[in-house]
Amino acid sequence: MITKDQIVRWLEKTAAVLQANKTYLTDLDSAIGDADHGTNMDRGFKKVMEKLPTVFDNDIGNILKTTGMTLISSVGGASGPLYGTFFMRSGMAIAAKEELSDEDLFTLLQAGVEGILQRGRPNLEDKTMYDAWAPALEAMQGALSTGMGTVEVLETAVAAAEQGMKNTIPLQARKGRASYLGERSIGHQDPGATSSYLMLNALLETVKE
Amino acid sequence: MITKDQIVRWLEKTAAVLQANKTYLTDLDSAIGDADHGTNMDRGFKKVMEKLPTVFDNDIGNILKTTGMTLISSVGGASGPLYGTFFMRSGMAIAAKEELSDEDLFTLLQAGVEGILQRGRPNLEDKTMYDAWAPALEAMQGALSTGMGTVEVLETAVAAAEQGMKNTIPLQARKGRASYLGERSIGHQDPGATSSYLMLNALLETVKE
Amino acid sequence: MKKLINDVDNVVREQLEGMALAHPDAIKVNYDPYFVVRADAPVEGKVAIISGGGSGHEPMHGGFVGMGMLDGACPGEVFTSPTPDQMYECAKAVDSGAGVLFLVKNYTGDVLNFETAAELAYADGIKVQSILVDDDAAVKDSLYTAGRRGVGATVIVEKIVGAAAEAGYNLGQCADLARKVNMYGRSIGIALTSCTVPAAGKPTFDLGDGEFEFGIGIHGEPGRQRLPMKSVDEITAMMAAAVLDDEAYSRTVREWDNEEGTWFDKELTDEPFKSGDSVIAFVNSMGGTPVSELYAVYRKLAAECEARGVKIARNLIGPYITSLEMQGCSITLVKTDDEILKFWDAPVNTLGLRWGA
Amino acid sequence: MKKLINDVDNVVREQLEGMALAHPDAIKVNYDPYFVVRADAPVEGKVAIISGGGSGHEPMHGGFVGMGMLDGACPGEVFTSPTPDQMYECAKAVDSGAGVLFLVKNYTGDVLNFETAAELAYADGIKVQSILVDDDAAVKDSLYTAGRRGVGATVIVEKIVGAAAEAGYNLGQCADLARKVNMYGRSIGIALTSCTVPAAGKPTFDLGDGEFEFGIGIHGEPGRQRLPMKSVDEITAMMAAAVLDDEAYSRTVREWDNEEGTWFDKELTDEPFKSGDSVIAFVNSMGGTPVSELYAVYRKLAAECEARGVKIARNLIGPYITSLEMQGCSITLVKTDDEILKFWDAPVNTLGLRWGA
Ligand SMILES: Nc1ncnc2c1ncn2[C@@H]1O[C@H](COP(=O)(O)OP(=O)(O)O)[C@@H](O)[C@H]1O
Ligand SMILES: Nc1ncnc2c1ncn2[C@@H]1O[C@H](COP(=O)(O)OP(=O)(O)O)[C@@H](O)[C@H]1O
Ligand SMILES: [Mg+2]
Ligand SMILES: [Mg+2]
Ligand SMILES: [Mg+2]
Ligand SMILES: [Mg+2]
Repeated sequence: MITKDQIVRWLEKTAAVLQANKTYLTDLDSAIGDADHGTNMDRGFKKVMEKLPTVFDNDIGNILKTTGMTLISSVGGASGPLYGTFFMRSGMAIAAKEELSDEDLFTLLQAGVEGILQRGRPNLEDKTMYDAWAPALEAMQGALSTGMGTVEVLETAVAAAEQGMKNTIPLQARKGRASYLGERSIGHQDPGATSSYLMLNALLETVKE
Repeated sequence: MITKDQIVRWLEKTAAVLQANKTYLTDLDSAIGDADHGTNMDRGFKKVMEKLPTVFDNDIGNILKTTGMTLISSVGGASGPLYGTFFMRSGMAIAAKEELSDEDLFTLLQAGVEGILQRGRPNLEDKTMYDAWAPALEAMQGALSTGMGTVEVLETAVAAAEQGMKNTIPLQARKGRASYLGERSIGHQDPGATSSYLMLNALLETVKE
Repeated sequence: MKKLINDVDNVVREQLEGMALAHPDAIKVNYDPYFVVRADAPVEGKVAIISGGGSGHEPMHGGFVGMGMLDGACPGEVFTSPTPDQMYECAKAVDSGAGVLFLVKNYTGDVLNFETAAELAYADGIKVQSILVDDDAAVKDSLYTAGRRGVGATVIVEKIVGAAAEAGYNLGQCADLARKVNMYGRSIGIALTSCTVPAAGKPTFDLGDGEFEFGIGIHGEPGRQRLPMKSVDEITAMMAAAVLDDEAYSRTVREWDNEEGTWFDKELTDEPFKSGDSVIAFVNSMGGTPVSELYAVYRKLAAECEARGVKIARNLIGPYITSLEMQGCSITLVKTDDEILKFWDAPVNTLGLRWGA
Repeated sequence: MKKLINDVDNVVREQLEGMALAHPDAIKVNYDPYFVVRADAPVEGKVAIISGGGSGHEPMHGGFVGMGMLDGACPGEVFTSPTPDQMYECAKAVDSGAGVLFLVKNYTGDVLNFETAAELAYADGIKVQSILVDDDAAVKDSLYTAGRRGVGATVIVEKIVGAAAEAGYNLGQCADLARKVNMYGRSIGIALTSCTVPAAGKPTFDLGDGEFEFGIGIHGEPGRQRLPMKSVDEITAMMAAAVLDDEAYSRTVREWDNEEGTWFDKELTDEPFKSGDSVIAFVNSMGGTPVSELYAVYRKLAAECEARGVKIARNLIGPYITSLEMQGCSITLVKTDDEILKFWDAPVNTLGLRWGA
């Protein structure tokens, strides 16, 4: 069971982690993009933190949708609509809930990733954030079917996301700004895959607390 | 007596001297102007050399007027109209002559300087080419009245022009581009006074040959 | 970094304030969120044309708002796509009921944000269509990249479609014309220097005194190749070849189906230029290159076109789609026909482009 | 030095060739000697307006040739005054019998060459007058210098007098109006970077990353003061003060007496701006500064004018009188009255300035 309180703390932890990793993410984006991914994500989640208190009393679905709306209207760039859609769709998927079962949590994440897919149309190994999410969802689904507890399920998912993120290093980008670099994009870790991993890891840590 | 041939050789020598001193004059102009006086004068006298053969058969007045016209239409900047007027007026002053007495030579130069005065309105010590010509004319007039020969008369004039040129060094410019520098123009020799001295000296050397 | 700015965080805002102060008769500026609309918006019965993108490309897009061109422009932070709420609010401000056409430069950020905006506007009952501009011949394939970037043709598309909207074209006709003009256009850009994004504080890339970048975009990014510096004739010949001799280019674009309320895919192929074509030739400064040098580029470009039997019917020469103070230029050629020429010649009255009015 | 040029010796020529190729409907270019005239010159019954000066200030002056502005422009080498034969031949090409007005920027070279040209034209039976533009408030006195340089006000004078000539003003009326507009105008310029004259091959001066030049001319020369870099608000406040708070300025100018065929001296005094004045505010880029930054300058300038009770009636913002690729800007304020405003608003159709046509 995941409470509304935990969801709020997840968002808070994500904001803190993205702020702490702002320069790291921007540096990753300098190598194969336009050096703004850290700034973009930090700006967006700062806004989310401003908005959060106003929707605190609403249900989880509503909180996540507000998060999505806020990201969409403050991040810009490619990651703004992608993460924005992620949270909008995840909020819609578990609308009106005040707490979540492990299956709900999976539904939530899956719907979010579905949103990324529809918006950005990434394929596996295009060197995007999807390369972190796709293995994470698959691992989570497997873990759920074996009857693990919430923490274990998420640990499995985070480990897969981390591996997916690292797997982006040797890839040549085929989506987003990095794709214009052609072969020069090889050898660098994708910034969006990295922020996605950080976000999922923040969820695990929240649940472990 | 100065022959038409000598006048032609004077112009040729001037062209050669200005070419040889192109960088020197431009360097002087870098310090207090816009670094083009040498280029300007060299461009102008190159054109004069091209034109000269076409007027070779004309009288001295005509040759000088053509020189003036050519300078005017090829030099530009401040020195173009000033030297152009100098030669136009000097040509007009001794119109139709095929050879010149020493008095004619004085008349010629005086009319030329008169042209510079009318065009540029320099005052003495404004730090311009006039600071070379004014003492030269005065010295020449004095020398003529003592009955010296052509070479001596010109030697006196050239010495005065050289002194006048050097006297521009401590002056603060009040005319032309250098005047915008205010006190920063002090300590530099005026490029136009320098080219004027070189021109008069070329006349002396021609006569001495 | 030396720029005429105050705090780097307020650069876009203060520049918009200056524009608003200077041109109250021409434009209205909205600050929360940022967008610029013509002073007389919404124009009754007219399809509204909206574009937008990162700032730093001035006069594009804010300078193209006005009679005969854009109804609204959405400026993002410098070189960063604007957000959907800007486009959505802008659409609400300019729509007169005849619908809104989004002209979107093909960068993932711009594309995704405009898509969200289109959905929001549609959900609000606004008729909306969205056309991509993707003309940068420096990008060779669309299979392994995000596709050709939108560069110089944007200006031409905005001018021509703006005139058509003014002349009473409906939304579908405007969209069809925009798609056609884009498919008729190709561009290539070069840089002699980098530019400096205010928030970054240092030049985006370093370029030696004897080098230039060939095949750049418009965001101060390095280009396809770094080459030893050449004469304007040599550089222009290379650029002209990259555009005039470019092969057919195919890709899939997403467009909005206003009946169904969904996105659908469309296969498009741009045909190469051929002898007998008539073109609009657009020689553009990246910002820091003076217009005098653009004329030297035009001189050689005209010769290269003539050598291939391509006739320059119209031209546009100056800084219209820039990358801050970057030195360099781009060439855009757009094939023309009677419809295109008519709307090119039609009056336009904006801060950045004006004739016949 | 990196520029879009071929041989440094042919820079001006090739740029003129490009202009001629690009705009055969608007202008005609003469190559020996260099001058640019409107395609429909001479215009029957109209006073012809001619200006000229060194190249490198584009679009001025060639870009201001056309209906409602100049009839002819004489480009010199880069930053070097043109020669009298250019001006004289140009005068012959544009004179329709109504006479020719020379608009001359106050630099010794320009002044002397235009004087010679006026004499040549007069000798040929052309009615001619000549008016100096000397608006650079960075130059304090006229007694110990060659007087204030002609800078930004040149553009405003050319526009307004061009419109008056189009409206049928005779030669004397055009000259009087030109003199008045010049006397109503003051300018000040700043530079963030130097520019590079092609023939010189290296920057004219070096400026540290933390410095700017205050009180520059338009030939890439250093200014009155070198100062530590400041914010746009601080820089604009200094510039605004240099113009708005400048004292009365007196000098003697030479004008041509067309009856007598001689030059005569004229004493002129420009009065300071005062509360209640209405002005045209012109914020100009020296070339390399993007128009977006000019809006930040305008924003502060508007506040400075308002603080002094000076009303901005019209404005012009962009690169109009430049120094090659120099980064920096200038501010020009010209007091207006009904006559000036009427001719400012009148249609103009040139490559560099266009409205109402
Ligand atoms: N089409 C796409 N689908 C999924 N993710 C994408 C796509 N394009 C880009 N991304 C992700 O977005 C990240 C870049 O985000 P960001 O730097 O904030 O935006 P921008 O590229 O517009 O500057 C990339 O690292 C990549 O993970
Ligand atoms: N008003 C003037 N009267 C006489 N000589 C002048 C005047 N103004 C400038 N000069 C002379 O012209 C010289 C500069 O010539 P030059 O460099 O060729 O022209 P510019 O200053 O236009 O670049 C100065 O050194 C000075 O001797
Ligand atoms: Mg990025
Ligand atoms: Mg000089
Ligand atoms: Mg970005
Ligand atoms: Mg000069």
